Amino acid sequence: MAAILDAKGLHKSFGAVVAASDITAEVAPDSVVGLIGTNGAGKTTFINMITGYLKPDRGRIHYEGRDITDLAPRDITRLGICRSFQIPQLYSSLSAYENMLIGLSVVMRNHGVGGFFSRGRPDVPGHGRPAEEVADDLLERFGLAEYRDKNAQVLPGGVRKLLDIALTMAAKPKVLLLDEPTSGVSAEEKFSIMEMIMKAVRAEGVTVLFVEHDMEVVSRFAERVLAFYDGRIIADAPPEVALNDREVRRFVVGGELHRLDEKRDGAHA
Amino acid sequence: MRPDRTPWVLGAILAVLLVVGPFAPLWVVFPVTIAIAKGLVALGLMILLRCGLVSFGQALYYCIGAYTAGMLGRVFELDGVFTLMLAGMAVAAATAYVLGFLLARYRGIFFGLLSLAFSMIFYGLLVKSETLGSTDGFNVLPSTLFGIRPADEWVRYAVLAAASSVAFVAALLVHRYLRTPLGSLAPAIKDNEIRVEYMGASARYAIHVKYVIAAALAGLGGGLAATTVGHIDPEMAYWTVSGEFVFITILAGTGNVIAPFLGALIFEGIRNVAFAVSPNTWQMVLGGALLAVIVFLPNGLWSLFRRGRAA
Amino acid sequence: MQRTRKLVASIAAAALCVPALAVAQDAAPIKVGVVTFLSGPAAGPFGVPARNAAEITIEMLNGGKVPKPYDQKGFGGARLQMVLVDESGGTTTQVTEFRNLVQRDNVDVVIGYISSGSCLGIAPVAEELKTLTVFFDCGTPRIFEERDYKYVFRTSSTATMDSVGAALYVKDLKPNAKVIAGLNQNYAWGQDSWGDFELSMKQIFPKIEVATSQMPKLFAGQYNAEISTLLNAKADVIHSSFWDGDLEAFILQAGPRGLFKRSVVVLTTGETAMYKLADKIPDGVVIGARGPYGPYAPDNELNKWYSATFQDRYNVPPNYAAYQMTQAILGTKAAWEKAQAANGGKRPSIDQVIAAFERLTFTGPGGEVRMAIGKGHQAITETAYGVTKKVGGKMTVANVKRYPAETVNPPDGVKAADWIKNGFKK
Amino acid sequence: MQQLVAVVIDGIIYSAWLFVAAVGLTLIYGVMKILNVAHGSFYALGAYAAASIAGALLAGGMPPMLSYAVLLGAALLVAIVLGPLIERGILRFMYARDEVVILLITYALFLILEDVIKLIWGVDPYFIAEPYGLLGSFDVADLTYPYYNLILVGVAIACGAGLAWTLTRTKTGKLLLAVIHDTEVSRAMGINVGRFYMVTFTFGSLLAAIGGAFTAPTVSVVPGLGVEVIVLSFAVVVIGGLGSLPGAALGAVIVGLVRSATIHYLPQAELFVIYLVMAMVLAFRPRGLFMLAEARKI
Repeated sequence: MAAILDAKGLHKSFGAVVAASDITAEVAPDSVVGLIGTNGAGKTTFINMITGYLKPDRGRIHYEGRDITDLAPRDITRLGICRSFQIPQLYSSLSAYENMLIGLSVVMRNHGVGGFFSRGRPDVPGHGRPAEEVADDLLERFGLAEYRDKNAQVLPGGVRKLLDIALTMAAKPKVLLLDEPTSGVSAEEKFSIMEMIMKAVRAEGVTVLFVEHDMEVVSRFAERVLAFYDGRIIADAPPEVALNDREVRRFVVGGELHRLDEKRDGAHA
Repeated sequence: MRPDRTPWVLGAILAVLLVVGPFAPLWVVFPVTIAIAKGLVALGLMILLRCGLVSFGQALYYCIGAYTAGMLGRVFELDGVFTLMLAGMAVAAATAYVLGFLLARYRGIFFGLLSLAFSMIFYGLLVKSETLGSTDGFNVLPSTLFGIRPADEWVRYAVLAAASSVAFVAALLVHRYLRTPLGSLAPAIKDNEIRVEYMGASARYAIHVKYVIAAALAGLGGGLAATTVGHIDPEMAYWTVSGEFVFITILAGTGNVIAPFLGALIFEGIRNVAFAVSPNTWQMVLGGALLAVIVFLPNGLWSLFRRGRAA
Repeated sequence: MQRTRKLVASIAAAALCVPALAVAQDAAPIKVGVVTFLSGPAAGPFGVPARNAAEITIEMLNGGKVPKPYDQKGFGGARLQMVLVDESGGTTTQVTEFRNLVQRDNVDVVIGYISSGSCLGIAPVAEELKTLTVFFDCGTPRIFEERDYKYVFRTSSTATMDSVGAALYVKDLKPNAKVIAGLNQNYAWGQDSWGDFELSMKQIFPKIEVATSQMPKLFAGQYNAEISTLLNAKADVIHSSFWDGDLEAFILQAGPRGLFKRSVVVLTTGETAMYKLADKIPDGVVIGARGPYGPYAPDNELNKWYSATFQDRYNVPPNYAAYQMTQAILGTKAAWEKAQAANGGKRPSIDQVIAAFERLTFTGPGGEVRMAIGKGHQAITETAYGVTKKVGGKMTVANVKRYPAETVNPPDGVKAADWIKNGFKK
Repeated sequence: MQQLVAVVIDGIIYSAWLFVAAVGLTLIYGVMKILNVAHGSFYALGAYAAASIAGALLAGGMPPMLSYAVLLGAALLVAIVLGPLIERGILRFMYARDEVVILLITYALFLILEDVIKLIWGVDPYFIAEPYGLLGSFDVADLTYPYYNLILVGVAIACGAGLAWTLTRTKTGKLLLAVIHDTEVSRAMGINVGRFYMVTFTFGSLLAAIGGAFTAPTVSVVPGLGVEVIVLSFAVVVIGGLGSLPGAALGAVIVGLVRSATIHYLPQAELFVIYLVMAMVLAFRPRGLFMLAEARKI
């Protein structure tokens, strides 16, 4: 099957700093890819380039065979590539439920449902139900029902992350890029949260790329790993192969494994 | 969900204005009409304010609306009150459509000050146009209603009726608009533009549309003011006039489409009383009253009407 | 603070006087709306002197203390009651306030308006509300050129007179002038003043050259660059219709830079500043007073009484704005009483007052006023110009030339600009 | 050539005036994020205080040379009395509000102060012309300029340099920069942010009052004096970049020179040239010349 996402020779530098250098990767439909690497290795730059936040200096990005390199973020989003953020981008003065409603209304607008003179409640495209129902359903699926009427800015960090991802699901993405979905969450919760996300997302057959520092999470959920170092991809393989690669162990996993061992000991005790 | 009562309240207000209008003293009818004109401008500003944008140059469109109405009378001798208002609205919207390509890129104080610069340039151009009377401006023909010129005693009521009907329609449309997906994007843009972009919507496009709508409303208000006052001058584009509109909008609050009209009415009322009770220090009375509203009613006058329900 | 206290005291005094007078008279009072600038930059030079003039004139009229022929109390024996309004806030506000005066406060007459914009805006409304309205100061000739009004009168000459008079005076003072320059505020008043002056100069001196016409923004306050261009222009004559703070700032900034030495400067409204800045204005500056007012007022009984009474109350001589206000009130009184006499001594209707007002000739502290043009609604007066001359440290005007009303005002039915272009002929 | 010299000199004098009038605005905005409309009132108050106090002292026989010190003293008096009063009495309670709401509060204050000025000083003009002519004048390119104009330029340079020095070289200045950078962290570190706000507001107001006080000898001090200054200073600081000190200086120089050139070569355009410059600058540098784009981490 043809790749759903295909990046070729991406290059990006900020002045003297090279953030991406000749990055080439293909992503198969309905797959789960983990992006690993130390801070500044180029993971987020990669996501930013795919979602149009940054334009690569060189190289092209194709999605479903179509060149999306020069599209604006909103156009890329409308094609079906959505993302979450390291720092959740929420409507902080609104409640979780209102966040969902606004997100859904944007999606409806994208599909040209004016609703200016309609008196009823039109269905959200792709969801086949009115926005109010979809909002509650998505909150439920991400375990956010109890926070429904709380203001986004007072929610705990992990909950904000989940809401951020739930928002992206409003747009019915085909490819979802998750930037550190479990950062700021306690080690114990990481697995359950990832479990919930994957269940909600994979149920709809969404292709997922996620950035993660916890190698245990990566090896558990990723079908394939892209390891970044110094703006390059130094390994592209299934997790059990990639995580045992010498370069990866040296440049990426080194410190992380150490931490991993500690945690394991703690868990045993 | 709470039933949407706003259209009914709007209708009730229109009915009251139409029924009570003929019996109200004329010195009340006139400022109410002016308040409706300013309320229309404030209604547009409210749409922008909901996105977190404040235009210190909305007088540009108010003045464009007024001058369009005036020029139609001067050059083509058109005097139908609806024709003048709609023409003012159209020209203002067209101007905003062009300027919007630039302005929709700006946020915060820069949006405000760039719009101020445009209105001041327009002011300067009008002052330089001596054939239009420069700062003295010129008179606008007395208006007609569907080709009929009402008798002198009835002309004020006729204008009030026309104004309140137009304002009713405008408020209703804006109310509907705010509930459409594009309209309801406003708080999202104010709150987090990045998220809007990554939900697949263009904040810039949404702001452009809102800017044009706001300008259209200001042009409508300007056209109405021109036919109501009967005289126009470049002062209508001056920054202090824009400041007054912003003040009315903030005073009113952004809770509902009725709020801007209420704010305009109360602003006119305070100013009228201030002129009457202290002709020498009316600015102090006005300033003090406005300060008090901001301090004691943080969410604008509209919060007075919501207090019961908000809890 | 002292000023404030004095103001409060005088208002209180006026308020206390009113009931006492009311007892003495049986006729219903006549309510007079008085509108002048009470705030903003125009308040100091025009608005407040005019308000003071209105206060003192109405008070004196009510007390029957004005010399003949105005010695009858109030208007035809009926006491006057003043309702004061600030002219600030723009045309919309002014139209609102005018309607308030007429429809809420039920005034019988409105006297006021300094800004030409206000006058143009108010005139149609006065017509709509059928209210006798007398403009006392505003200058634009457009009011009666563009439309005929029944209820609107203006008892002072238009700004055309100031510019034409200035040009005629330049002809007398500098018959060999070759180069002129201008410094006028960039708004209708400044543009019209300069336009009329330039046009008149071209009629009188066909070969005159205009070196530069500076048009700074109203209330700009800083004129160094403008003064440099005027110095570079090396003009024989510099015309300026600056007023108030702008005029005073210009004098303060131009003096030390030697502009007054290089050119003859014509200040068409210089009278409002000449006493305040007596030590900053050198001799030989041409001063106008927008008519025969202040230093150019005739030496008659009425003027002697007026200037002494005003000086006594406010410690400054009345300036032209004060003269014009008093002139407007006295003109209205003259019309009112003429109509009352024609009405068999009974209170006249407004229509009767208007009939009496049209083409009326009356005398103000500035001399004879004839409602001769604008179909009898627009006054013409003589005007005068002179140059400053300090006598024993006191500012006076010398070399005064008077120009009869017909010489400096267009005839009835002719637009000012056409009249000038036609060589001051019909 | 001669005209070009005049353009530059006139432009610099005007720039100096603009800078002093506007720099306080950018300081207050930089620290407190308040666009202070009442800035114009402080300018007017400074002018009134200077004219009336210096006038009274001169009439009482003060040596004229001391009048320059009196101008400064009058400005200090205005700022020290009213600055803390307004900041502690009103603005302090409003910091949680939107920027635009605070702007409107200062607008209301401006309306009130306009009438306060009228109640204290009346509507008649005040003059304090002595300091203007006192130092004599110099001739350049066939034009005469009083030396006082150089004092204005000097005051502008002193204000700018003093401010720059305070911000970058003193401990207070460094703490202030910390407050600007992150108010919350500064507060947590034990910096008395409230006092910094009060001092900043007072100091910014002082700069406006100095502008007014040193302009007073060249103008007639009348009601409405401050109104024109408001929009002009807004334009200057926006062109330069809000909150940027070098920006305010560059903005003032640009506006001053452009205006001067316009008056000399194209006098009809003077009316709106400043707004044209502002629109042009914003069109190409949306946040002014010296303000960096706000980087937002995602």
